[in-house]
Amino acid sequence: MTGIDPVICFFIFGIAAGLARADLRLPGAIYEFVSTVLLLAIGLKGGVELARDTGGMPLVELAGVLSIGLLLPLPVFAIARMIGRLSRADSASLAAHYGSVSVGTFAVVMGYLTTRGIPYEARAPVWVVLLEVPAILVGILLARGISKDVAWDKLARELLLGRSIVLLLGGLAIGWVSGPEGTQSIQPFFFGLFKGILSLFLLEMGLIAASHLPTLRRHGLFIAGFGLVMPLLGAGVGILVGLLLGLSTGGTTVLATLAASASYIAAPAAIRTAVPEANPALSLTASLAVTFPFNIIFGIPLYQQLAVSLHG
Amino acid sequence: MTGIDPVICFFIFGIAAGLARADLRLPGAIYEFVSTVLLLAIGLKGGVELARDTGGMPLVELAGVLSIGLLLPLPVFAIARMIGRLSRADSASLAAHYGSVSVGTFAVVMGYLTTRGIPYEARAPVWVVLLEVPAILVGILLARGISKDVAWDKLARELLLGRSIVLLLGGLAIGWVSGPEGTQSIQPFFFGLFKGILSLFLLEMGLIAASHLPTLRRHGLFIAGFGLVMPLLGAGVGILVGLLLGLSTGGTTVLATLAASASYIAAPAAIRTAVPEANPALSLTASLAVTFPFNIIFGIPLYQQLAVSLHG
Amino acid sequence: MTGIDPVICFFIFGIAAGLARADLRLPGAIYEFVSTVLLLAIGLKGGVELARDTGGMPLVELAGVLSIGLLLPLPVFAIARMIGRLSRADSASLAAHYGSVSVGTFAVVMGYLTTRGIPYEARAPVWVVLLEVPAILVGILLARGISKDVAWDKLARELLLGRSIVLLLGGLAIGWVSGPEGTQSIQPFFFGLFKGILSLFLLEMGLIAASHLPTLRRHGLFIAGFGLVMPLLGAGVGILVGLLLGLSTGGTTVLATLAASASYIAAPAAIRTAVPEANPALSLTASLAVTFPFNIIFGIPLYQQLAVSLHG
Amino acid sequence: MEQYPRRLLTVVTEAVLERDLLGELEALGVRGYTITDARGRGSRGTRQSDWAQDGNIRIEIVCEPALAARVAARLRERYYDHYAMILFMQDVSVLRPEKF
Amino acid sequence: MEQYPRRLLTVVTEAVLERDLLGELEALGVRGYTITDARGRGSRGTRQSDWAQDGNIRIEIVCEPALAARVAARLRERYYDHYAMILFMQDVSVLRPEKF
Amino acid sequence: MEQYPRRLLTVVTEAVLERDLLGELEALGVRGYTITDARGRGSRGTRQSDWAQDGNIRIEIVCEPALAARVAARLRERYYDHYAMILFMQDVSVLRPEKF
Ligand SMILES: Nc1ncnc2c1ncn2[C@@H]1O[C@H](COP(=O)(O)O)[C@@H](O)[C@H]1O
Ligand SMILES: Nc1ncnc2c1ncn2[C@@H]1O[C@H](COP(=O)(O)O)[C@@H](O)[C@H]1O
Ligand SMILES: Nc1ncnc2c1ncn2[C@@H]1O[C@H](COP(=O)(O)O)[C@@H](O)[C@H]1O
Ligand code: NA
Ligand code: NA
Ligand code: NA
Repeated sequence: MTGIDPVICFFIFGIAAGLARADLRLPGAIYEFVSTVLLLAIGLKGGVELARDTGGMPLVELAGVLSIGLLLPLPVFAIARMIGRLSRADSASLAAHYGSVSVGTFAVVMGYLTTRGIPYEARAPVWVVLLEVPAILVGILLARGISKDVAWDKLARELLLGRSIVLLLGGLAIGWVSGPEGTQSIQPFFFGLFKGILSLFLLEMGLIAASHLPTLRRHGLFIAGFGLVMPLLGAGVGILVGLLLGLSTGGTTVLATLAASASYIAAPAAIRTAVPEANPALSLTASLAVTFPFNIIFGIPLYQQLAVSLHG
Repeated sequence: MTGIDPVICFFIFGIAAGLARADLRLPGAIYEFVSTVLLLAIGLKGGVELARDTGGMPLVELAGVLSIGLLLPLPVFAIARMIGRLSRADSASLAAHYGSVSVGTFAVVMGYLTTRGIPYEARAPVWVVLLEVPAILVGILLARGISKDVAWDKLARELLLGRSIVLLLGGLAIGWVSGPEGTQSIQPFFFGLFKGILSLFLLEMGLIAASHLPTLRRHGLFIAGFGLVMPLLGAGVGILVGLLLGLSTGGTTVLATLAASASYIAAPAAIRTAVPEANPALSLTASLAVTFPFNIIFGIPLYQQLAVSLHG
Repeated sequence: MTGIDPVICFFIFGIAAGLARADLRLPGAIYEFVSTVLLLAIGLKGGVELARDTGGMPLVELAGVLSIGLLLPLPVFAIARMIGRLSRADSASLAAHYGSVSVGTFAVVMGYLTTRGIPYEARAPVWVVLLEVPAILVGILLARGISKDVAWDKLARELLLGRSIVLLLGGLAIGWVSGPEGTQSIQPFFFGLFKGILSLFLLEMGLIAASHLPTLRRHGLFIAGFGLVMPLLGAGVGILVGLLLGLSTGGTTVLATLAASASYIAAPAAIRTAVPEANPALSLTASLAVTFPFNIIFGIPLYQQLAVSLHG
Repeated sequence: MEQYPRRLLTVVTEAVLERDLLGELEALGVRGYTITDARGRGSRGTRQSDWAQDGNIRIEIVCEPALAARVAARLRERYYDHYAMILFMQDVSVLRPEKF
Repeated sequence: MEQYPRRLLTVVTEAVLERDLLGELEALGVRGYTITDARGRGSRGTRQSDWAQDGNIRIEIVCEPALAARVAARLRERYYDHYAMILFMQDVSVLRPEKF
Repeated sequence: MEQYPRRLLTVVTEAVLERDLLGELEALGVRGYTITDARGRGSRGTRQSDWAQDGNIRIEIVCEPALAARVAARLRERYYDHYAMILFMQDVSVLRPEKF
């Protein structure tokens, strides 16, 4: 029974409460608080570890990670367009969502590895930063072409100044500058409470995911299948790149999980304004109500097993 | 001086600040945050202890606890109707409030016993769940009769899916499934901060109670007397049932406190829509501005003493 | 590298994110939560220390501290009026802001001294309480004269019942009544998380300060110079009084920092309604966007050095 | 750009009624509404929003005048006696009459 | 169902004025109002609600036209010069004239 | 106290559009607006404000009738097809015509 992580239980609890239409709405401010603390904590943790570390990030790793964000959208788009017979806009939107990443999923895989004492590269939060934006730009490109209608520079600027990137980078910088001793006084808050705060976050995500499940029924089987198959494709790509880059088993698991994850905050907001004709319910339901639960419950252990056996 | 629990001081501070009309309004989102964490923590703690335990809850205990919720409203109703000469609706409303329970009071008695190292039955949060709803239904029955106007099934469903029950049960389930080791990573948040969070909660309750005190003046002495006598009646019943069920001294104290406590969240909301002609200020003032303070400041130590001496 | 305190980094991060117009607004409820916890924690800490202590506060110290609040506004007013050539209302407003204090700055100097193990008088939070209001009344007096238009008693009452004073005094009282052992159960929350919560607070203050920086450009060099010179004047006065009162080096640093700090909550609100013709952007920008950053980044270490060398 | 006349019905009432009221509106055929959280004061005293329990909501409904009158009548009949509630109506112009 | 004409006065102004304004309204004989938190922009710049200090409130008052005019005149006289504030008025219909 | 006629345009739409819409308004010459957070229901389903992502905003603009019509036309053209959005207009009286 020790196998069931309580944070996952909180997510399942949130889904159940949401589906039962329990009176359990949490005000938006709680979501903001909890997610802000999580993002800062993830960044800080990475930064503190980097301060211990001496080596930087090899350029080839930068290229490898970026290439996932730039290329993964293409097969996603093709599958949505050809097999799903979705409109160009909807396919591009899905490409953006699945090429990008979910920081919530990252927090869960971090917790998963830490609990089991499996080490991973300290710079992993940098991968999140690298992976969040490119796929969204590629998705918009797939929808619009190299159109002059799109204010690309403004768009890129807004994306790079999005909440999650800024909080992650801020945390990383502070952790790196202050180092392990400097941050000691703030560790009880940011590190000691991490899993507790993550529990609340996942409870909220469960409630939100549940509120998007009814859309699933409306959009039929394709979106469910899509939301289950795409993470496998992404994880495969992530593991491949991880092995090629010579990452640790833990790091390969993280990269696989990131590639498998789909954005449900940055991508929806950007696509909503840049590709308004795409149906937002479609991609959000797939990423939030199918792929997110799948990844944190079944995906992560699976990807870790794969990483271990392929690492051989 | 070590006798004065700081969490009680926070409550008194809140009352004082409220009465002085200090500029100390706390936004609703803070209340939601704090009460959500408390409810989850109470549930988790119970669940973790239950996971250690081997025995379940005896059926006779279930019946005993339920009977408090079903029967306690009757004398409350009678007293309000006959001695208080209140309308049928108002009497029924008071019966619902005083038959049901206050989770805030439960949190205080939990803290009280834990600080003093007095053990109590791990399943006590289940008693809260059992006691919250029945009295409310009985109260509505007393007001309406077995009327077809009342959508009983919808009502019961909504009550059972209320915030406190769902969070308590969710916490219980997660604590039970994950067990003492599994929850270790979330204990700093939910258990380590418990009394600090409870302090904030009681500060808010003090402010809220103070804002209801002016109504007291308007409704005269009866409501004040009622709010002081009913908890004694409830505590008596609770101690009796606790002794009959063979509960520990701690458990008897808890059950007495629960029976003595009056609902100020679930009951007001339900009665407001099901018995609209009842004056909501009357019952809320009694339960929130009289009984709640009385119980947490004077009642709990008293009930514990009684439990000890009667247990002997 | 251990020299850079992470909490200061959070402030700088907030300023940077704000200036870059990053998508990083935090809901007001978070600010309320974080600042409430900080104020209570500061009060509690003082109260707990006072409970350990046997001596009270000498009357001469009370007079000394009060005199700062009553007299410091005068040179500030004169400088604004004569050198800055500002209107009477604006000068009086600045006098109120700079004569009063900033609790955020106090929290930072507390953390600064604690981290370095430098002791200071336990009753320091009482100084904050003593310093907050008098200067504001003096400022209003400077603007209005002993006018009958001003409802002085109502005004003083409202100021003395302001959020920060009430929370500080409440914390002090609770800490003092409950003492070191009594508060043990709430220390993980209020003391263990202090610096983490302070980090979030400073992140928000950074964002808010950044949003007031554009006004700086509009109001030219005077306000920037004023915002940098006034804290030096205040610190000088604070050190002088500290030495005269025979405070410890740590206590002298605290008093200097308090005198150097400018109010950005109590004073703006009170001046806004009592001296409406004063330009609120002027004084808020000086105190929030110039003096606050200056004090927490450069001022505190400087004042501490001065206190040490003059103490010698 | 042509503008079409419709009626705007605004209701301010106890937050605790939200679920019930929305069911009521749906049953009456209302197809859209907008809700904001509010506080205020009236014949039943001051209602603060600090504690969800005590707050108000403000509901706006744009619709045909006849429907607005029907909704108003229903609310008056069912809720006026026992709940803090006010409602008022105004004429408004809309661009897409088929929506309301 | 008869409807009676009244006046709706809407005021948007600095949140910091709330306490004072409510006192003012009471003194003028206003018996009810509704408040929502707001943000916005006008001649005195942008006002955000992130920091309570900087936010706006939006007050609605339904009353007799004469009282609405009196309130508007008082607010103009006392607050217009120094505070971010706008106000506007509309005709509305109500069901229970005795309430307003 | 003289009152001057103006037009009040109210827009309820997706919170995610806030930044874009405010740019749009500025470009069209709107000098003031008031925003409140809202939730609601319409032809594009229910929109809750629990998750910022999903909420609505309610924008009020008091201005000359011609400008109100221009803003409405622009919003209709650019946003109606793809976004949850409604708008309606009313006549209002203001005291200081130069402000609007
Ligand atoms: N004259 C009024 N103008 C604006 N809002 C009002 C007025 N009267 C009452 N309200 C609002 O409606 C709610 C219920 O009113 P009542 O039923 O009179 O207590 C109050 O809490 C206010 O928010
Ligand atoms: N034309 C307008 N339409 C709607 N709201 C406005 C308008 N002008 C100003 N406001 C609101 O009124 C507040 C004060 O306006 P002002 O005094 O012009 O700065 C602003 O912060 C806005 O919320
Ligand atoms: N008839 C209506 N009355 C009031 N508000 C409405 C109405 N219809 C829609 N709304 C609001 O406008 C938003 C967008 O509407 P829609 O584009 O129809 O989904 C909804 O979420 C509601 O907040
Ligand atoms: Na991905
Ligand atoms: Na009870
Ligand atoms: Na000062």
